[in-house]
Amino acid sequence: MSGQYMLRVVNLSKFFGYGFLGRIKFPAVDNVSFDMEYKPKIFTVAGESGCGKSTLARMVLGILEPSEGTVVYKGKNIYSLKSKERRWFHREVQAIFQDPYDTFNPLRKVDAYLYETAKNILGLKNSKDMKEAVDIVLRKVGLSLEEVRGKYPSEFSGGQLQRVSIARALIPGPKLIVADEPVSMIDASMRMNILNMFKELKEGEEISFIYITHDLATAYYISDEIAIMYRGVIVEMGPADEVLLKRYHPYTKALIEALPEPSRRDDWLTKRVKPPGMEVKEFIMPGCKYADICPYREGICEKRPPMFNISNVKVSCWLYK
Amino acid sequence: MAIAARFMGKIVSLFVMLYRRNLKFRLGFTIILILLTLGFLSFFSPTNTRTWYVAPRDRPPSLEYPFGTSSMGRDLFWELCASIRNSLTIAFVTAMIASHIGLFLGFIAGIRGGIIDRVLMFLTDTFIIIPGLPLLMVVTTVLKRYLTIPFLGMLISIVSWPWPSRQVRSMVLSLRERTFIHTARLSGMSTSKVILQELMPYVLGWHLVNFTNTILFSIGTESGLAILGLSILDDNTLGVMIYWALNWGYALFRGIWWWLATPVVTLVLTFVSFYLVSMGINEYVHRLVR
Amino acid sequence: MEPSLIAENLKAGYRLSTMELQKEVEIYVDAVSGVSLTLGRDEIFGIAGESGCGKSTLIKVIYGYHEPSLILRDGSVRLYGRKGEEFDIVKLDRGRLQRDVWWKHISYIPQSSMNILNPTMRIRDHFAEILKIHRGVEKDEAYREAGKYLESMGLPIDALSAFPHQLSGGMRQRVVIALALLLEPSLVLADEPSSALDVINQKVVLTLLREKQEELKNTVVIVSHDMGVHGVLSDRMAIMYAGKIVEVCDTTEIFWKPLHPYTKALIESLPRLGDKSKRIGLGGTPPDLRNPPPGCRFHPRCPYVMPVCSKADPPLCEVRSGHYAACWLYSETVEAI
Amino acid sequence: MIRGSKQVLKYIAERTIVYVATIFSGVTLTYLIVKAMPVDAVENILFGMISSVGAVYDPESVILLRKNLYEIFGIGGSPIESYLIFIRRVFTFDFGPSTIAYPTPASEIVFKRLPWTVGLLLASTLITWTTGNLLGVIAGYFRDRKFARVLEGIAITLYPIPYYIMALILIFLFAYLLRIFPLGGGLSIIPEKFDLQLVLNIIWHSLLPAASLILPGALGWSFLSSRTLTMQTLTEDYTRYAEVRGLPGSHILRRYVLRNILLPQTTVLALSLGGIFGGALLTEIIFAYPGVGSIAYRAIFSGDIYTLMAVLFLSMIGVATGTYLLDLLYPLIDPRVRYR
Repeated sequence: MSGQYMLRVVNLSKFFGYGFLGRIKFPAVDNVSFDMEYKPKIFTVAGESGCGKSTLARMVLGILEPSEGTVVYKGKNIYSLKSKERRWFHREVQAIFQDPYDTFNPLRKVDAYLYETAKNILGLKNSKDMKEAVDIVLRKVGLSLEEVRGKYPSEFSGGQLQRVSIARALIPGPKLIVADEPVSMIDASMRMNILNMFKELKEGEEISFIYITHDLATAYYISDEIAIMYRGVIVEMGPADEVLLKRYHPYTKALIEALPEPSRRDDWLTKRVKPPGMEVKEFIMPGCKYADICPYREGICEKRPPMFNISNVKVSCWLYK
Repeated sequence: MAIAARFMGKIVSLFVMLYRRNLKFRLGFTIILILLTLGFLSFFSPTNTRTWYVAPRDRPPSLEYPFGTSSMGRDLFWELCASIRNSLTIAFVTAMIASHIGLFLGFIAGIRGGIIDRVLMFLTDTFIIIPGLPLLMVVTTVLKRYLTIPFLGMLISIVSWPWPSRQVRSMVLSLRERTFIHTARLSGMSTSKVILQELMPYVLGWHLVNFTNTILFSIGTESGLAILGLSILDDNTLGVMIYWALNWGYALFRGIWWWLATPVVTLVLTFVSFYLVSMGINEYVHRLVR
Repeated sequence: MEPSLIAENLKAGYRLSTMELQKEVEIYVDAVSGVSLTLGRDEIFGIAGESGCGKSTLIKVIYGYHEPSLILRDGSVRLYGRKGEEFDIVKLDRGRLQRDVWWKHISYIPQSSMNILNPTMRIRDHFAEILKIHRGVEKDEAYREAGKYLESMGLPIDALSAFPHQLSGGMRQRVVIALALLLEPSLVLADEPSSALDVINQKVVLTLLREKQEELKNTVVIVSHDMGVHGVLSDRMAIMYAGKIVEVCDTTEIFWKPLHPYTKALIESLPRLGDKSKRIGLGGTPPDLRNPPPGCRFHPRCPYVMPVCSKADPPLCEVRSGHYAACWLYSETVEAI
Repeated sequence: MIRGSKQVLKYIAERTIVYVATIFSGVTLTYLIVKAMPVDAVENILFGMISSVGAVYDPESVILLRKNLYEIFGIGGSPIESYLIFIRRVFTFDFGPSTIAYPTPASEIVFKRLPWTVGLLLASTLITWTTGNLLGVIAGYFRDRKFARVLEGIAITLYPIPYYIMALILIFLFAYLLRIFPLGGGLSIIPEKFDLQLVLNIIWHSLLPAASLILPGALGWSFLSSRTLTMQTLTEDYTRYAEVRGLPGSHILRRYVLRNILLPQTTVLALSLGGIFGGALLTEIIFAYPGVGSIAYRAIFSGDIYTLMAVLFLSMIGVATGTYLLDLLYPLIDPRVRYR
């Protein structure tokens, strides 16, 4: 194993066209770096919609070519893989998407995807082995081949279909699963079943997860490490308990305080919060992206803050220089 | 070939389902069936419809001559059958070539993107601004001697491929962003498999709509050329019938209205029926994509 | 405290035609089946429930806004204005509703979707047209009033002359709320007012709604799937499941002394910051409202299921003062069945 | 100033390049095809002159004449050279002399007939667009009413019929059966002075050709497109929410439905206006209407390449300019695009 990191994301950026007919370039992801060791872990990337977390997830999955920076998986840059190596990469890294009904082609039977994965990535030839492999993973997610055989996506409930999507990802026996908002479309009462499943897969099958979410409560529940993103930049990163409970960065503080927690009703109603500014303007800002509405703003915030270390938490804010 | 068979199977089942449930499609398809039977009958025509003076001239429609006879001494019923057969063949040839070129280029532009997409788009835009009819008028005069029915179909397809290609391209671009394309890639499916298994079910509907619209465009263009005397005048097509009736027989001034009415009414019926079919499929496809 | 709205035994659903096995088939989705609701004055009433429980359908029926496929089968809705006016929403035809009731006495805030406002009309014209049509106020006077009003909503003055797409999601939602409160109606229905917004914008929008409600002392109904939103905002709440109200009580009671098994499971499944203890989600799948299960609709998933549950539908009865639950565990007449 | 004005200039520049390039490639393509015509214009003229009765020419002068003619037509020298000369001429809009009406330059003939075509098409396009849209909106709004269904039925039958077939049907009905309109031509009196009588005569002649263009348009594609657009807009969130705010139907129709349809429909108008210069070729020929179309017809038969190229070039310029102006003006019309 080359180096002690399984996954290394180094200075990753992605620019999108915007403004007058897409002429102005703005960084949806701006110079993001993080690493994951071989030890199975659930690493969460949390932030509001439009902060760039899904774009980051797609770049890590090798679906979206980054404008700058590299994604190195087990020592290999995933954007310069040869076609055979690409099959190896798909065997090691799989994905679960947000909307189960869009993860599967509404016009194709659901089990077709399970067999495709088994055939193309696991290289199983005869249908008996394929059926067996598919049935094993379906049982792991609490389903069986009979329930799934020959059915179209519209014949499942959201929760069931998301389980099939997880099963599909499990077939190649991956080491890393990137889950892009896997439970946001699932009813609150059934989210726990899937989140618990992630925990079991981490411990039982030793699979690492990159969990993308905007819901900090679920993030706290299952993640070991967490990175908070704002306008394309990681503002704070570290162990989940430290980041979510100590909250060093001003944005993390504001985010947690704004969470509608029944237990903090009166405090929530009285405390005032400044509405965020115009999105694009903040994305393009050279310095700290949160400077526009940050209560602790100073002159130095014009320059981009590096990552400072406080105990084992990294914070990108001049307050901690 | 299995894929082609499955492909045809899907189209047949789609037609049967639409026939039962979509009024517009049913109306249009029945008229087309009538036209096809007439076209088929032309193989049993007692006389060669391209020779003159085989029937008494200028007879109004009667039992013996259901559509009457023309000043050229031809029984208009049999001439009409032959004309329908030829016009539909030309249209079919154009549609087969143009809609498939369009499909192919649309897919490449949509999937590849980048430079290829820009080049193909530029090429399509150039062809779109060139006025189709006048250009074809020039081409048909130039190649007057070599014109045959299928060759004329090919010529018309030169100007009719850009529309389907643009349509397929925008379709592919919107589908490319859908999540199930990523799922397919992550399931190790090759690009060609993604096209066939994932994109084709959606594009098939639109391809049929483009196919019928190209048929409409081709019949319209051929009849336009024929009226100007630029089609294959010694053969039979609906346009050629109008040409002889108008420019040679002066059917209008000499009161032989049935000579002109037969091709014009048939043309109108052809246009309307194919349009109804295309609308029927369009309604189905819209519901599918939503 | 005389009520602002009394709804009785509302039964409504959708008649849809879908493609099943290549055949066109008519089906009826029983979205709201026998719901009764009484709203007081000067309170924020929350309606909670998961997707498909009928909460959006319920407030559309209360508002009297029937989309093409929505059919009201039974039940009555009586609305009481601020000065004692009374309207029978179900009986009034669309014309009367539009002229005399809508926006004057009752208003509706739809889900914060991208194009709620007219894309080719500036924000101030949205206000001007309401003031002109409902109050006959002329354009420039209406612009001034709109400006004053938006200021009180914490929106920059140049937002007035902006087009909707130039505003951020949070700003657009605040404009929609301002529009809904413009004529100071006695009842405001808000359907997931902040679900598409980020947490910070959500707080801005919801605290604003609370402030305006306290100012006008009217009744605001908040429909949301997010229990947290109800926890911080609603005074009283109703929990809905599969087209029925299963529990009604003060919000504080819901989180600490829930009665109905579904509410209990829902509260227990909510993750909380600072508490990593294992949580278990609800088993099974929500019922298919095309042919709902007999008796209590939660019985296939209910841990306390009894024989009677699958036979008869439990009535909503007052277990504690102000705390109602529709479950055979709490109903005295269980022995009779 | 619009944010990023540098970007705006870059955008305009790019659009202009595409505009010129498209015309250039269009012209080149047509030139290649037209060049393939076997008819050699110069031989035609020479033959015409020599065989005219009583003319006697000595051989040298004929050879000299041929060389000059080649010179004038710019077809001497290698194909590349003649192509470059041709292109230089095209952009100075001098297409060289027309072979039929020999000394008079091709562009002059075309310009003489242009007002006829533009007049006819401008009027019919505008009428088509307005009536089509109005009927479409009304039929879309009152969708279930009987008259809306009838209109839809008519539109479905008229839409697919090409305008020149419609021309035949109209001639048959009005000029032949009812005889209230002339069978063709542009004028039936000798134009001495420009008076009311002359204008009336022109209109009387152009009514039938115009009708053949308007009917399939106004009751066909323009009606159908605006009707579909109306129905789509009626299901949009902002229209529904307007109803919910208790706004009356008429107000919604005017401020919400019509306003939001106008933008896409102006695009359609701009594109169809672009097509004016191309002229409704066949209608002019069938009605023997003295427009640009009938010249093109005659040019093709007589091998008068240069007049033909002039007409083709004109219509290409029209369409390309239509799209070009639209690309530039559209962001100004549609607020959404302007300040993204």
